[in-house]
Amino acid sequence: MTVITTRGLTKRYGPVTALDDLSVDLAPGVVGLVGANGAGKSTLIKILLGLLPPTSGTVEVLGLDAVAEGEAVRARVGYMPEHDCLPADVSATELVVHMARISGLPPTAARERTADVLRHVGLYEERYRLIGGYSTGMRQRVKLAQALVHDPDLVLLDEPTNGLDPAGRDDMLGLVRRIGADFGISVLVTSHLLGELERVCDAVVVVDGGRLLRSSSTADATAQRSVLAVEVDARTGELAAALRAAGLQVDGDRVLEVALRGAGPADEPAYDLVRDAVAHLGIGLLRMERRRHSISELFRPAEEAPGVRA
Amino acid sequence: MTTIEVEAVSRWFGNVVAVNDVTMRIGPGVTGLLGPNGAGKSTLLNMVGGFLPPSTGTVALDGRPTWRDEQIYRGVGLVPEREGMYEALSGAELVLANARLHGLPDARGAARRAIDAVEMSAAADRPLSTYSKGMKQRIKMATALVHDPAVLLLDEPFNGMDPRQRMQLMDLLSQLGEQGRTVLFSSHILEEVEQIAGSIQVMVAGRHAASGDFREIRRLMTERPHQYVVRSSDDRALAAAVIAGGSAFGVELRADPAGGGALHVQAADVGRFSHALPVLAAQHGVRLFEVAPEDESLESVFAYLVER
Amino acid sequence: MSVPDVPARSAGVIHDLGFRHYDGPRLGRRQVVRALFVESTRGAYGLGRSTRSKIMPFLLLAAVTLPALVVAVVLNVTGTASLGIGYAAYPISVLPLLSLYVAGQAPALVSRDLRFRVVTLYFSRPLRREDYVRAKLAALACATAVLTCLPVLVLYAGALLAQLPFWAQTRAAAVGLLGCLLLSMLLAGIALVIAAVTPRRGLGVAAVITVLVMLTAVQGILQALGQDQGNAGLEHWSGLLSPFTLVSGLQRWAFDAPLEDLPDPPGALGGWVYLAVALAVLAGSYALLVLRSRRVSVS
Amino acid sequence: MGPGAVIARLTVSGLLGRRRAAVLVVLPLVLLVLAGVFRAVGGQDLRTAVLLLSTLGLGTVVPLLCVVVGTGVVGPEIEDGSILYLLSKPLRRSLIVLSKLAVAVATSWALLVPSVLVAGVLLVGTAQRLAVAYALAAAVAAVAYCALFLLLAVLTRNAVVIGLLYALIWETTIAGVVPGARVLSVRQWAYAVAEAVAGDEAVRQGVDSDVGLTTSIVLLALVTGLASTYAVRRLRALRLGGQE
Repeated sequence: MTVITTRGLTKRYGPVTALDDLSVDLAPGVVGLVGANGAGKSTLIKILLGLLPPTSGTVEVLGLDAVAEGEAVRARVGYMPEHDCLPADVSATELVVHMARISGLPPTAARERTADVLRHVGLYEERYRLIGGYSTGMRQRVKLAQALVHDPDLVLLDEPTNGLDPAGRDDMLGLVRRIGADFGISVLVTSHLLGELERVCDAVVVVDGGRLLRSSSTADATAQRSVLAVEVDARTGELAAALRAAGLQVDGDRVLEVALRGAGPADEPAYDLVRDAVAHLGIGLLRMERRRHSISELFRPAEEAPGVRA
Repeated sequence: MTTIEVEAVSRWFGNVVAVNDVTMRIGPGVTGLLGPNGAGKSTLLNMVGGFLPPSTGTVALDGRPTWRDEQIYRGVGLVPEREGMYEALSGAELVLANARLHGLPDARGAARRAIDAVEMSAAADRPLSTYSKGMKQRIKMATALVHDPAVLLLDEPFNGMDPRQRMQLMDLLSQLGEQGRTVLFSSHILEEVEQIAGSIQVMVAGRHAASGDFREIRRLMTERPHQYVVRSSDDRALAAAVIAGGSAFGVELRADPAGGGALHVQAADVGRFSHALPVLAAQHGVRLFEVAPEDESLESVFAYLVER
Repeated sequence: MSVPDVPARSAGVIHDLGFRHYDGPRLGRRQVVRALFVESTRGAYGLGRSTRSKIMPFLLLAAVTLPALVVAVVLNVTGTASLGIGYAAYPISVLPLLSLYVAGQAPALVSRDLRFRVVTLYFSRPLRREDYVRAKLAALACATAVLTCLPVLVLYAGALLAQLPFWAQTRAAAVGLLGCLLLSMLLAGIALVIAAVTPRRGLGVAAVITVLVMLTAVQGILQALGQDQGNAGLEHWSGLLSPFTLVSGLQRWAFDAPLEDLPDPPGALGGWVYLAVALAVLAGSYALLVLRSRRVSVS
Repeated sequence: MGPGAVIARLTVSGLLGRRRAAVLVVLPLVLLVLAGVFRAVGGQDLRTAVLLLSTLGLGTVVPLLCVVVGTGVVGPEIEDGSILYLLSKPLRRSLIVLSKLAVAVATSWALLVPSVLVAGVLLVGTAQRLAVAYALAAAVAAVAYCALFLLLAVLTRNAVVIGLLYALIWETTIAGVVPGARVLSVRQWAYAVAEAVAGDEAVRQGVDSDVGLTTSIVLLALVTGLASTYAVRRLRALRLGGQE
């Protein structure tokens, strides 16, 4: 059963093509929608919510036709906008209870679920203060809470980590992960801070200029590249020389990038060679990890990206 | 060549202390003002830019206090975080207006050069309201560069930009740094600062946590108790060896959410641990697949710097 | 020796605090609109919002009701035979305060949702745009009705306490209250249409006040001109220009309320024209608001 | 194009947004339409002309228009932060305030003076120099109002509401009740100017003021001067950013 299905979905604003013949099938779980600014992410979300009619093509959300049954879709979907959308002169509790009522929850259920969901997103006693005085991180949590309070089957999160510092970002990503895993709610999350999507999503849809670039599970998208990044605390040059002497191809200066043959971890000689060379030189191994083929390579201008573009 | 001098500066709003007794000198080149949200970066930048008086201490450019002295803007360019700009004008018109406000002899030429420097010549004639966030950011840079300032202050310039736009802005800042300008930008994302900032000033909760060359600070940080994650062919044996070796005071075997297991090591002294690990692994014939510090995030780095 | 099975004291239990799904009833469109209506009406008096937003509404409510209270008290103390001011004439006497109220609250109800883009949260829910408009219109109308009817009720209570003739007072008060309701709807419609045009609160207030003050000033001048020139047509038709005189005209025409110095719809037909204009203003403001809400893009 | 002209151009681009322009045009238009109606209905006599020009003209159209223009030349730029492009320049703050005041005065004169003049002529032709008297009074009042409301916009975010309270409540109801308040009302000073210019017949028909001409002129100049200087001082110390 797919959560979202689009066939030949196109959207044009006059000369500008926001979505160009997009056909995707998104399974339940956490799906990342990745694209540069202006790649068509927000347009797709508006069409999924039935707020924007596509120029052509069909779109189905939770088995409902988003164009014809927009209202029914919006009743079962939660939406967290990318931009700021919170009034300054009410408290978080007041706002989320109100939004729960607007999603059709009776008063008592609205109050109980609001208290519950605010706890889940990590807002405790600050929930009674006026939103005007909230930090960016707290505002993002309120936006997430209003998207979850009416127990939707699917939530659309538009760049939830925008403007957050690393700690805030890790919390938010943990939350997104929990929504997918523990709450049992499917998530479509958009972002252009790419490292985070690798940690959170089960699958990734990459769009650029409104066209589908690739749609695959995260594992494929970030298939570990055949390079081992090694960082030591001293005499890096000598280590590089030693590894080259042992027949490995090495480049990079502060962080060495050792080419791997791409075979399975069991019969890859490089691991032991590096380990023994470092031990032999008596230097400290600060870091050794396979450089994850991060999605950012997809975005580096074509000529620079080392042949990774799918 | 201008130096920004911040001497024992504090700034509070009511009883909220935004900046707490900060002293720093920022010379030519690219300096990153780093710190989590609410660390006081914007407040400090505003004081350097002359828009906020320090509650105590002095903020000066080459000895000249910045508060309430509009002549400093002959040598200072500002790139605000907020997006408010005269949306009815086109990019070219805004940059030209800024050039004329500076009373530059050849305003048109200066404006054209500034727009070329930020590679916005193509879209310069379209109204600002049709610009994307990245284009607005570059036009803001042009308005700050038009009078060839010695000091450039940027408040969270990378916020909300995607990798492509960010890479272009980073190259531009590096060039400006190489031209000998004093470029000071604030950011709360480690990756951005690491790649271009020669030196960084670190602020946490209003305090001046660290300063100096970025690698120095990285090295300073490695002497602290460190969380490490290790994946190997025989985690259990390695765990026993590491504990026996004495270079770590805590080891934990935890299952990975994505399957498989990992060794989480609480290293007492990273130096000794990083030297001991490969040796122990070799002795016990354990193949090391991955060795990585676990708490690299800015927050933990600064939390450590504050507790010190 | 078998261990005696310890009677199960209240077996401790750790509840699962995980995310609970909701399978209770989900209310329909009507209740959702009612919820938005109730919340907006309370909001128009700052209830459920910051204390700062409560000052202006309650200040105006007091300022509007105080004179009525004074009249009622004086009535009972001195025992004069008639009520100094007719029920129907009361709203006009506090015209600037009523205008200030709707000018202040219309932006708070509509411009606030535009400026902070809260509309995105509303329209990404199963709330129809016309339902949003209905709820907001009804909310401001009710909030204004409280402001206009309260003083009339105070006067009425005062009159009854002073044992003035019951039926005459009740009839006059009923006519007054009816006028207040119609006036509240007209003011709400006009104020919301203007406020919905701009997300800026300050400009919204200025625009609403400008329109209401100009309409009233122009009506007054035309009426004075009509009287001077003995041009009865101009004098009586001028009432169409301002919501206040529209209502008072209808009260005079339908119930010949004691409003001598206010325009009286001429002839039998005049009343129907006044009524038609009033209904046109209400329908027009509703249609314009729905049109505006259609054009509001989400995110 | 000198810095002053550039500031003016930027201010105009911020001021004449579509919606604000609509409000600005409506006000004088109403005055003209009404004058036309009066003329059509034969309201040629002096008394109704004075009634229209003083209550509707100077009493409503002038203050309302000046609130929108006076705050509009600086308020939006402070609110969205674009004032930074002016403040981060080696420009004397007085030049910024004076350029913006010039734009406000020019805009209000352009909208008010011709419409009051035409309305006056429509009503009573050139009798008693009434049209010129009120046009001049409107012009003088506009300068003081713009200076006051510009200062308000630099001082506070809800300058428009406070400006309206002054124009609509202080100068009408309170001034009506409390005679003393009339001395501090820009409108009364403007009436004094009109009284000086208009013919004696017009003065008997109500073109009068409770404040003498010289006092009015002095007070008008004083208010404009003080408001502008205080606006300069506040703009120099305008604080941007920090934990607001």
